This record gives sequence, structure tokens and C-alpha cells, in this order.
Amino acid sequence: MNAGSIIEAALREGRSKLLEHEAMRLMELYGIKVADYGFAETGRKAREVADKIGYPVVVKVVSPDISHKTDVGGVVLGLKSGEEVERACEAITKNVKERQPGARLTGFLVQKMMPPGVEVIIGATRDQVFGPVIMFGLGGIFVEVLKDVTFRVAPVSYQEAIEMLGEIKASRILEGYRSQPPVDKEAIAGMIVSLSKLMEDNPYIISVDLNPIIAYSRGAVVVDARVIVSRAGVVNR
Amino acid sequence: MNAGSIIEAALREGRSKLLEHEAMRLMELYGIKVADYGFAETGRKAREVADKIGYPVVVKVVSPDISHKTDVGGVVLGLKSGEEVERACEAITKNVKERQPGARLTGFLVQKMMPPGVEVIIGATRDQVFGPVIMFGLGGIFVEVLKDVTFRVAPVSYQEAIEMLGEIKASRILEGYRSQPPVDKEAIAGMIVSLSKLMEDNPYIISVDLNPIIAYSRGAVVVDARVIVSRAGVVNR
Amino acid sequence: MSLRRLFNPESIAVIGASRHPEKIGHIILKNLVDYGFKGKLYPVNPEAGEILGLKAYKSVLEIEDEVDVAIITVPADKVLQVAEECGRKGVKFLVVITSGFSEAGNEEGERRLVEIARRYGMRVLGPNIFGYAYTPNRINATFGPKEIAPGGISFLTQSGALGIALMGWTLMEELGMAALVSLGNMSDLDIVEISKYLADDENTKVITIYLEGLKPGSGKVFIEEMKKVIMKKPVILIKAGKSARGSVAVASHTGSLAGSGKVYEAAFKQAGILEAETIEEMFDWARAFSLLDLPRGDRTIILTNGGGVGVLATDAAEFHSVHLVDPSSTLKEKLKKTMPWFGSARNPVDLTGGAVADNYVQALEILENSDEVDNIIVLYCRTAVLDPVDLAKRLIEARKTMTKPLIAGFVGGEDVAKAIKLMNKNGIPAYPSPERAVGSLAAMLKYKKFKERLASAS
Amino acid sequence: MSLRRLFNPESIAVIGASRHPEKIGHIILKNLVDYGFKGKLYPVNPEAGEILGLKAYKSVLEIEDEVDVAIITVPADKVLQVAEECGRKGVKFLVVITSGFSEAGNEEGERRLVEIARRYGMRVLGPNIFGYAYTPNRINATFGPKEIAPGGISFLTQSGALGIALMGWTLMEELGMAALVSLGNMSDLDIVEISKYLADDENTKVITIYLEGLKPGSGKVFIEEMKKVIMKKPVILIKAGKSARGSVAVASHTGSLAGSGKVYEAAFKQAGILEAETIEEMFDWARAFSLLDLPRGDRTIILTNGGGVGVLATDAAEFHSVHLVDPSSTLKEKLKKTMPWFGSARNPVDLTGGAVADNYVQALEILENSDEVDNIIVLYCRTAVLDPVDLAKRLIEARKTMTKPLIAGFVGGEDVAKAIKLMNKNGIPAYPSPERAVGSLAAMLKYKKFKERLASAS
Ligand SMILES: CC(C)(COP(=O)(O)OP(=O)(O)OC[C@H]1O[C@@H](n2cnc3c(N)ncnc32)[C@H](O)[C@@H]1OP(=O)(O)O)[C@@H](O)C(=O)NCCC(=O)NCCS
Ligand SMILES: CC(C)(COP(=O)(O)OP(=O)(O)OC[C@H]1O[C@@H](n2cnc3c(N)ncnc32)[C@H](O)[C@@H]1OP(=O)(O)O)[C@@H](O)C(=O)NCCC(=O)NCCS
Ligand SMILES: [Ca+2]
Ligand SMILES: [Ca+2]
Repeated sequence: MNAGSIIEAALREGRSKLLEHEAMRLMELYGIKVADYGFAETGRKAREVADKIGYPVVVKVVSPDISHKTDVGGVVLGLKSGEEVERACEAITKNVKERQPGARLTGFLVQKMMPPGVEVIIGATRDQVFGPVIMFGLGGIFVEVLKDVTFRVAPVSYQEAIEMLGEIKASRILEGYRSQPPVDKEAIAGMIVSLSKLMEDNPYIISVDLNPIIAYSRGAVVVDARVIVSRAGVVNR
Repeated sequence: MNAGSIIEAALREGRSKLLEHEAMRLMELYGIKVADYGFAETGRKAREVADKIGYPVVVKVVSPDISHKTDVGGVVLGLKSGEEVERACEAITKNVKERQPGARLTGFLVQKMMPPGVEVIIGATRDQVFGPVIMFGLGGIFVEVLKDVTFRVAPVSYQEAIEMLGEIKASRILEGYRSQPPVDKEAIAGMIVSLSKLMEDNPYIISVDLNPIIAYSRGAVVVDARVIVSRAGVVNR
Repeated sequence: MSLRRLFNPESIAVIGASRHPEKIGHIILKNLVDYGFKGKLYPVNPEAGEILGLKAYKSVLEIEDEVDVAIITVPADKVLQVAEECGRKGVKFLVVITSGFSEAGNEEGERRLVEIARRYGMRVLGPNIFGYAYTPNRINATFGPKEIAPGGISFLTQSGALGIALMGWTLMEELGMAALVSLGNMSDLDIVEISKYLADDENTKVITIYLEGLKPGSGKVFIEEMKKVIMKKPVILIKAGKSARGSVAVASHTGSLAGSGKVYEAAFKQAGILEAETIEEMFDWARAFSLLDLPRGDRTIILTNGGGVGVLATDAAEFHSVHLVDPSSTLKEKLKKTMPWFGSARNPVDLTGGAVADNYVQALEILENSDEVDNIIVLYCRTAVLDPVDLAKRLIEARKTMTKPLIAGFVGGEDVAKAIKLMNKNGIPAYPSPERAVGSLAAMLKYKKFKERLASAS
Repeated sequence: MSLRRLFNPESIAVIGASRHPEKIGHIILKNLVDYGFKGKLYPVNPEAGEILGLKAYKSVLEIEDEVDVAIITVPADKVLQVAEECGRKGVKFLVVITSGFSEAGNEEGERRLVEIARRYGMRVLGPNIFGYAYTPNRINATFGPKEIAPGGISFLTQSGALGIALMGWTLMEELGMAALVSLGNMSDLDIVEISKYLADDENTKVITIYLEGLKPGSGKVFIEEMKKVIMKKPVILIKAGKSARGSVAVASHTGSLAGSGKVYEAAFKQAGILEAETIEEMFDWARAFSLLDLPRGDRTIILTNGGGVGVLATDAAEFHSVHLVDPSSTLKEKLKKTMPWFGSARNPVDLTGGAVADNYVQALEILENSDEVDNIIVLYCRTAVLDPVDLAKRLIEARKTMTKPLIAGFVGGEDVAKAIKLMNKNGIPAYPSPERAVGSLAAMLKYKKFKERLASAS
């Protein structure tokens, strides 16, 4: 499936938010590295997927009706065996039935559990005047509380992407804070450039949040992706 | 031993930095809560102290000659039994002998290992114009990279201390960030007021760093304290 | 001893009054005469019989009458002897212009000067100052420009050169001054004591301070005493030498050590002092405080004849956290009647480029009578249909029956500059840009908060 | 079609030139006449025989000669017909003053206006503008003030009212202007196209823009084209309407952070445009660009006669990251000879309050010849020993043989204001405060960096 058909499918089904595995697939299509994952309709299949990925894994509910997975008990972390995966799928099914009875259950996303690193965020939105705009920041508190982010209008060149990394107030953290080694800036900059291209190629995508991306001394991996689509290029401002 | 005699003893012995258990004792004398601790000359005694405190504990070398304990292998975290404590003391002794051969070994500080919470910093310095000045900030990156701190000239009232907590840019983190409960602001403000008093009472103290203090939804505890003394009220500009 | 007699002397002696028009001792005497000091003036000079038509005395001891203030302009090596004579004479205040004391390493001379003063119960302003002024009594005992516009702003300065330069500048800018004090070495009278006096001075509406550094150990008293001052009068301060480099320059300049900016900032906040970033900002704010009563609330409305300046003011209001009210529909309906159909009754209220003075005055009346609004910012862009001086006159007239703070921001050329001057002379703080008008209101609202916070803390 | 003929027309017709002095069509014609346009001027008015001594034509079609530019000041309902006639006449540019088009909901009228223009190969400035001016050819086709000071600053404005008000203001402030363009609805000619033309205009040294907003979808072209413009000329812009008031809440995380000005800021940075916070700041910077060549490096030295202003400048330099050099001991020794023993040869170089013009000029000469220094900021506080106008004259003289950027910050009253005006007229950007002088140099250094960055990226 190519990018256009993923988006087309969602729009046809009246979904404005891509399912997580669709979002992940979209990123892969643009060379953006995501944590190893697989989609499974059932617990049994989830186990098979997990066996292939390798443990530990995370299982998340996939449903067009659920926007806050954690709130409905739709996410289980740190699963170390196939058995645990199956049990997690059962638990998730039960939780969702209890807490959000009407929600359709499309299946499960099985995802490699990534080791800790530096959390960063790359986002995109579509501005009425400037078109696609790309945002970069550090994860969690830095974006949510300190709003320590920087923007560029697409197309963002690799050089500009590297500049963005140096522009946030907390950029020193990327250089290796305390005992930590410096993160792989090239990898992050590459993701910024790819997301910029994704936004330019696909006018129906109105926003993307890659949050968090976990960055290491070699490489960086998207752990969570949220993609909003609409036929009417909706707009900020 | 009262505050004056702790400081006096250090000055007499030509030490400008209080030993950690002295610093801890000083804080206690001003009602500033510190992680349960005890000083022990030997590994055996350290085990006894640890038994009394309860596990897990941390063991740190105590020496007037060592300023960066971690660098010389002088700190061992997460000890769960008396045996582990004794072994840790042996290891520390060995490390220090290897890495800083001349250093005197006064003994060991055994300290209760505190569960995670929100790390904050309270500091004090003595300004030539204004006298004691108290600083507050969040721990780690927030102080070191973002310099997100606020100052008050002593005496700092409880009301002012509460204001300080609200003044840093990242203050929302104290209100309970994401799933975390709000921290005990009264406890932190109380420490600020007490440190202000400590600085006013003891003119030979030229700076104090309580870093980190771990704050919880109830209470806050000093985990590391650094106190510099001098007969000549040295000064920042 | 209260400083009352320093600012309200019956007699002033100028010791070292010179016959030569270019000398400092001559200029000060001349400024005192020309600016119209109404008390008695005694030039003292052992060699002159008469200076500027006044009888010169050989020594202060020869003066028959009492002497409240002695301005000393003799060279440093003669100051102590002169001070001694002043003491014997019963002089109350020594204003020592002379340089060459602690700022030049002569701590001993300064110590002895203060010692003499103490012995005789005299107080010392200086040494190393350009003098002082107090317009309500027509005192200009400085060697700066003769003319000083009278008004409600008092100004204390640690920089002499800048202080003198600003005397001319305040005059040009229509900034009305009450007291003007060169602080110099602060051997005896210092910022705190003078501020405390001025806090009770009925002619002072606001105190402004150019500060380079406080003396070691004096910070705590500064905070405690200034807290009391700001409960009576707003204090605006500019701290020079906050940069790492700037502080070195300060150290070499006045001999006082600079503080790291952060600590000073904390101290000012604790004391409730408003800290300005630039000289212009300090006097912008002072202008508003000197002309207006404190706002009763923070609900602010902007009245304009141009969308552009309205937007700039809105941006500035957000930046300064000035609360712009959303007018109720009742208020909007009333306002609508003062403008053409394509005007806007939202906030900013846009009377459109066709607005004439009547539109402004009608809108002002509505806003004055509305209980939704506390403060009014009037903006004007030069248009062909409305002469700025005419508008200024109408606003001045309207203001007479108004109780709410009214601040103006006018944009345009020479005639707009004239209108601004006119308003500043007649009780409406007026600025040449919307941003500066908004910034000055913001300072007033901040002061109100500082005061409330300190009141609730005590 | 190049815009050359718009700014260099041989003939201008004013269609709707009125006999009534208060009407816009009359004022524009009068401004053209009074400001001294040297080309041919044709009033068009079907009912007047003669206006301002010029023969009036019943229609543009009656004019025998070619018409390069037609200024249209007839009411909206007559604009299309007039435009049609202009097309048939072969007019090249329509400058449509008239309001009542898209800004008032009449998108259809505007669309048809542009359609007519396209059909005949005409370009349109406006509608809904106050006109345009270009001082090198003595064109003042606005209904603002008659007089415009000539110089190197070009100004494009999206706000009409503010633009007219600023015409008077720039005149008063000695800001020399090249082109002045009211943008209005930008139905055809827009910011980008005009900026591109001015980038190649030999009389324009710097482009300034008051911007309220760009049209939907036009942002990307704006960035790409302005990148090219800034490689030729600096562009300074003020963006009004950045506050959140009125901005719409958005769903996504990134979207909510992207609101209120953040995206515009990013775009300006990408384009290499200098963004100013206030109008005053924009023109402060423009003044420096219009008078000086670009700095060759960032090593800056401050020359002063007062410690206080030196400290304020030092603080400002740190704030703006302007690099203050530490003079070598050789340089310091040379400088020492220009000042008394208690002066300072460190940076700020303090000539002391006793400095006379010779001291300044000698120090300047040393600094001009030193290879340690790129830029010089000269500060002055009004003193009794040095008249500011005298100093200004000597600086202007000295500057003639200098190659390094020289910027002045003078503090004082009326005579200092006069000195500042004099310098601004004679090639030295001068400001009434040390901070503004430093801020303007900082803008030049920032532009230099922007340009280097863009050059290395392409
Ligand atoms: C105070 C100062 C101005 C005096 O300098 P000066 O005018 O050159 O000094 P002179 O020796 O000429 O004395 C001044 C007058 O006092 C007279 N005088 C001398 N001894 C005197 C005495 N005991 N009593 C009264 N007058 C006396 C002198 O005769 C002279 O008058 P004349 O010119 O008519 O002869 C100078 O020492 C000084 O300090 N200058 C710096 C001031 C300054 O910058 N302050 C800080 C500003 S921020
Ligand atoms: C353009 C505008 C000024 C015309 O208004 P006006 O001057 O009241 O209009 P008038 O009807 O009086 O017409 C002006 C002149 O053109 C003449 N005229 C009419 N039709 C004409 C035609 N076809 N050709 C030439 N002249 C004509 C009129 O006779 C009149 O001259 P007169 O006064 O000598 O009789 C007005 O419509 C307008 O748009 N105003 C707003 C302008 C503005 O604010 N722009 C934006 C600034 S940022
Ligand atoms: Ca000075
Ligand atoms: Ca406008």
C-alpha cells in the first residue's frame, strides 16, 4: 500500500485519524524509522507477531473509536513472552468493553519495546498562509510545559533541520547531557526532512505528531505517531 | 553538636567543605528533612547503621580530600542487605585507593535510598551587597541547561518561598505533571525558609547546595547537601 | 535630622563661588539665581567682593544670618577646612560637589569629611556630585542646564555625566521634575534616606533612580526600607552594569562593586520596585505615574482611528499582560453610535480614519460612564480630517471631568509632536507610539499589584 | 513587465483630479505638483477645464501623449469604466486609490478590475491605498503630507492610516526615504513583486515593511523570493497581529503550538528577513542600513565621555550579542594619549567628562587605523565643555575619510537633538540613547549573518 491509498482508505471510511499501524506504515514509506511493529486481529496472531519481532514488546489496542488508549486500559507495556502477550490482549479487550462499551475493536498493534534514550518530538501542521510547517522539540515537559520548540516552513533542507536542533533552548541535551552520549543528530534531522517531504506530497494530511521519538547515540526511532487527515486542507490560525 | 560547633570544627581543621554527614546534621538542626543516614568508620559499622535505617540504602565514601565521589567509585546505590553493604564498603575502599591514592578515608555515609519523585534544588550564596541569597529551581537539566531558577534575598518569608515555587518557568511540573500527583509545596517552601534562617544565623557559611531534594506528594527530602564554609565571608558579585 | 531643610532651605551658601563664568562654583550660583531661588543666597569667596551682583563673604563664618545649606565647590584639599567652618557656623547640610575622594582612592579624606559633619550634626550630600535641584522651591543647585520643567518626577542618579545630560533631555521631553539628586559617593546621605524623604514629599509623585551599584552590606536595609517607600510612592529604577562586562565598567567607574544582575533583580522585586530596561522606558513610566491616579482595575479599552495602530497596541497589551476587556453588547451598541457603519465597537474600538474630535469625545464619555472599563488608551494616526492639536485640546478638555486613567499614543510628524507635548503639559501622558502608551499603563498595573502584595504580606 | 516605469514614469495622469482642495483627487495632484514631479502631469476630470493651473482632460483617452501611470481617484462604481479607458489608451500602471473592493466584500469588482488590467497588459497597485512615492524622481502620488525627506529607505505598508501618519513621522525624524508604497488589497502587485523591484533599485538601500498578513497560500513564494531579495538588500519587517487574541483554537498538538506569530517568525528567519518589535526599532535599524556600508566584522568598540552611558551600552551589547573587543595593550597605549590619566582605554573607551572634540577625533583616527576594530559606537553625554553640535560637525568631518561603520548615541536636550539631526543628515546614524545605537549595529551584524547563511546554503 502506498501513502495515497492509506490516506484514501481512511478518508473513505470517514476516519480523520489514521490507525496507528497505518500511521507507522506511512512513516516507513518515507524512510522514517519506527519501532518494529505488526498488526494482529487476535491475541493469538499478536503472539505470532511478537515472536517475530522479539521480546520485550508493547501491545496497544487499535480502534477507530478510541482516542486515548491509555485511559481505557488499551496499552500494556513490557511483555516478555508470547503468553504474556495473549493475556495482555485479553485484558485489553476486557478493559475496553468495560470502559468504552461501544468502541469497535479493529485489533492490536504489537510493537517492540524500545530502550530508554532522549525523547524528542517532530510535528507538522498545515498553515493557511505557509502550507506545511514542521516543528521540532524535546519530549514531554519541554514541549508541554516549557513550549521549547522551533518551526520551519516546508520544504526543510537537511541544513535547516540541523539548525532547528540547535535552536531550542535545551539543545545542549542533544549534545550528551551528563553521562549520556550525544544523540544521533543526523538521524533526527533526516526525519525532519522526510516529514517535510511527506507533508508536501500529501495535501490531505493536516497534521502529524511523532511523539515521542526515542533518539540514541546511533539512530532514532518513532514510538508513537498520530496522523490527522481531511479532504479540506484544514488550517491553523 | 550545634551548628556553630560543626562549622567551627571544619574551619579549625582547615576544611572549607563540610563532610556530608556534617552537612546533613546541619540541615537537621534547622528542621530540614534529610534522607535517613548514619556515619560509620568501618564496613561492619556501616552494616549496623544500615540495619537500623532499613533497606535499600546507599553508601558513600566520606573523605575531606575527595570532591567528586562518583568519579573515584566512592558511591554505591541500591544495597538491599547487610552483606551487600559490607561488600560495598570494601569495594569503595579499594576504588579510592586505586584512583585517588593519597585521599584520607574518614569513613562511610550510609543513607536511605529514596524512591523517585520530583527533583528540586535549593541553594544559597552570600552576596557582597545583599548578604544571603536563596535560589530555587528544578533539578538536573532545568538548572544546569535551562538556568530556570529564581532568587530571593534572605530573610525569605514562607509567603515569598511559595511565590518562588510559582516563578520558575517549569513551575507547572510542581502541580502534578501528567499522571504524577502535585508535590508538597509547603514542605519545599518550609525548607527555603529554614535555609534562609541557617544562612542568616551562620555567617561563615558561604554557600549551600541542596541538590537534589526529592519532593513527593507528602514531604520532601534532601538527598545530597554541599556546604562551603570560610571565615572570610566570600562573595559572589 | 529630617531632610526637610535640604529641600526647603531659607538660605544657601555657595562656598567656592567663583568670579569666572566657566567655573563650576560660578555656574551653580548663577543657576540658583537664574532659576529663581526665593531664599537668601550667600556666595563665599575670600578674594571676591561681589559675584553676580551678590555680596561675597570671605568665609561662611562671616555670614550674619543662619545658613541651612552650603554648596561646596572648592578643591578637594580645601574641603575639610571649609566643612569645619560650616560646622562651627551651624550649617545643616553640606552639598559637596568636589571630586577626589573615595572614588579616586582618597577614602581617608571622605572619612574625615563625614567625621566633621557628624561632630557638628551636619548631613552630607556627596562628595563627587553635580548638585541637586528641587523645583517647587525653584532650587537649581547644579552645574547642569539652568532650566528644569517642574512636575512630579523625582530623579536620583549615581552617574553624574548621565544625570546632567538627562536634565536637558527631560526638559525637551516635557518631563516635569520635582527633586533631582546627584548621589555621588553617598558618604552620608544615600539612596534609601533620600527616597524615604521623597516618599513623604507632597510634590513628588514618583521616584526614579539610575543605579550602578549599592555598597557592600547595604542591600538588606535597601530592600526593607524601599518596601516602605513604595507603599507611598512608586519607585522606578534602571540598573546599569548587569552584563558581565558592564559590571567591570561600573567597578572602575564609581568604585562600588556591581552585583550580579540576577540578585539585584530579585531584590527589586522583593522591594516592589519597578525595574526598567532603558532610560526612555523609565521616564515613559514615570510620566504616567506623575500625571495619573492609580488605576482602580485592570480592564482596559483601546480607542483608535486606525486599525494598524490598534493591532500594534493589542500585541503590546498581550506582551505586557494588560487585560483588554470585551465590551458587552450594550456598550458596543452605545459605541457604534459614535462611528460610521464600517467602524468597530469591539476592543480596539476603531472610529475609522474619518473620525473627528467629536467622535473621540463622545466615545470617551461613554467609556468614562461604563462600569465595564477601568482604563482608556487613546490612539491617533495623523489624518487629513483631524488636526492632532485640535484633538489634543478636546481630550484635555474632556479629561477634566474624567476619573479614569487616560493615556495617549499619537503617530505622525511635527504637529503630532506638538499635540503630544500639549497633552503631557496638561495631565494626559502621551507617547509617540501605541506600544509605549500600553507599556506605561502596564507599569502602573504592575505597581498596583506590587503594592497589594506587600500590603497583604505585612 | 518590469516595474521600472511605475517608479520612473515620464507621464502621470490623475483620473478623478478634483477641483475641491479637500478631496483626495485634488490633494494627490497637488502633492505631485508641489513635490516637484518633473515628468508630464495630466489631470482628468470631465467637468473641470483646469486644475491647479494644469489643463484638465475629459477622459484619459483625450490625452495626446502617452500615459505611463494613471492614479485613479474616482468612486468605486466608476473605477472599472476608467480602467477600461486606460487600457484602451495604453496606460501601463493603474494606481487605484479607491476603496470599496475586496476589503469591503466586493471581491467581484476587484476581480473584474484585475481582469481588465490583464486584458490590456496593465499592472495594478491597490485598490484601497493612499498612493505611492518615489523621491529620486520627486514623485509624491499620495494624499499624505507633501514633504518627504529623500534617502535610502523604502517602505511598504499594509496599513494606510499608519502609513500616512508615518510619512510625517519619518520627515520629523530625518529618515530619508526612497520609495513609499501603500499596498492595500494587493489585487495584482504585491509585497514580493515590489520588493524584488526595489532590491535592484539603486536608490534603495534597505526595504522596510509593515505587514498585517499574507494571503492564504502565498507564504512559500514569499519565503523563496524574499531570500533572493535579502541577498541584494536588507529587509526589515514588523508583523502586526501576532497576539493570540482572535486566533482560533486547533486540534493537534503541533497545531496549537504553531499559532500566533510562531510560523511567521519561522518564515522570516528562513527568508533572512530582520523582524523588528516596534515601528521605532524598524526605522532605527533602517537608518543605520541606509547610511552605512555593511560591517566587515563584528569586533566593536565603544567611545564615550561618560561612564554611565558606557555601561548602558555595554549591557545592551551583551543583550544583543554584539562582540566588544578587548583592545591590545598597544592599542590601549595609543588611546591613553587621547584622554586624561583618569580616563579608561579599555572598552568602553572613556575619554571622561572633560573630553573635547579633539579627544574624540584623535581616538577615532586611532580606531579607524587599528586592525583590531571593525565597528565604532560613539557616545556622548551633554557636558559644559563640549557643545554637541560642534562635536557632530567634527565627527561628520572625520567620517569622510573613514571606512568603518560609525554609529552615534547622544544624550541630552535640544542642542543634542539638533546634533543628532545633523549627523543623520550627514551620513552618521545617530540615536538619542546608547541602547538604540547598539541595537542598530546589532541588526546590521545579524543581517550579515543571515546573508552569509543563505549564501552558503545555495
Ligand atoms: C570643586 C572643583 C570644581 C573646584 O575646581 P576649581 O573651580 O578649578 O577650583 P578653584 O581653585 O578655582 O576654586 C574655586 C573658587 O573657590 C575659591 N576659593 C578658594 N578657597 C576658598 C575657600 N576656602 N572658601 C571659599 N572659596 C574659596 C577660589 O578662589 C575660586 O574662586 P575664583 O575662581 O573666583 O578665584 C574641582 O575641585 C572638582 O572637584 N571638580 C570636579 C567636580 C565634579 O565633576 N563633580 C562630580 C560631578 S558628577
Ligand atoms: C476615490 C474616492 C476618494 C473618491 O471620492 P470623492 O473624491 O468623494 O469622489 P467624487 O465623486 O467627488 O469624484 C472625485 C472627482 O472625480 C471626478 N470624476 C467623476 N467621474 C470621473 C471620471 N470618469 N473621470 C475622471 N474624473 C471623474 C469628479 O467630478 C470629482 O471631481 P470634482 O470634485 O472636481 O467634481 C473615494 O471613493 C474613496 O475610495 N475614498 C477612500 C480612499 C481611501 O481611503 N483609500 C485607502 C487609503 S489607505
Ligand atoms: Ca558617569
Ligand atoms: Ca489600517
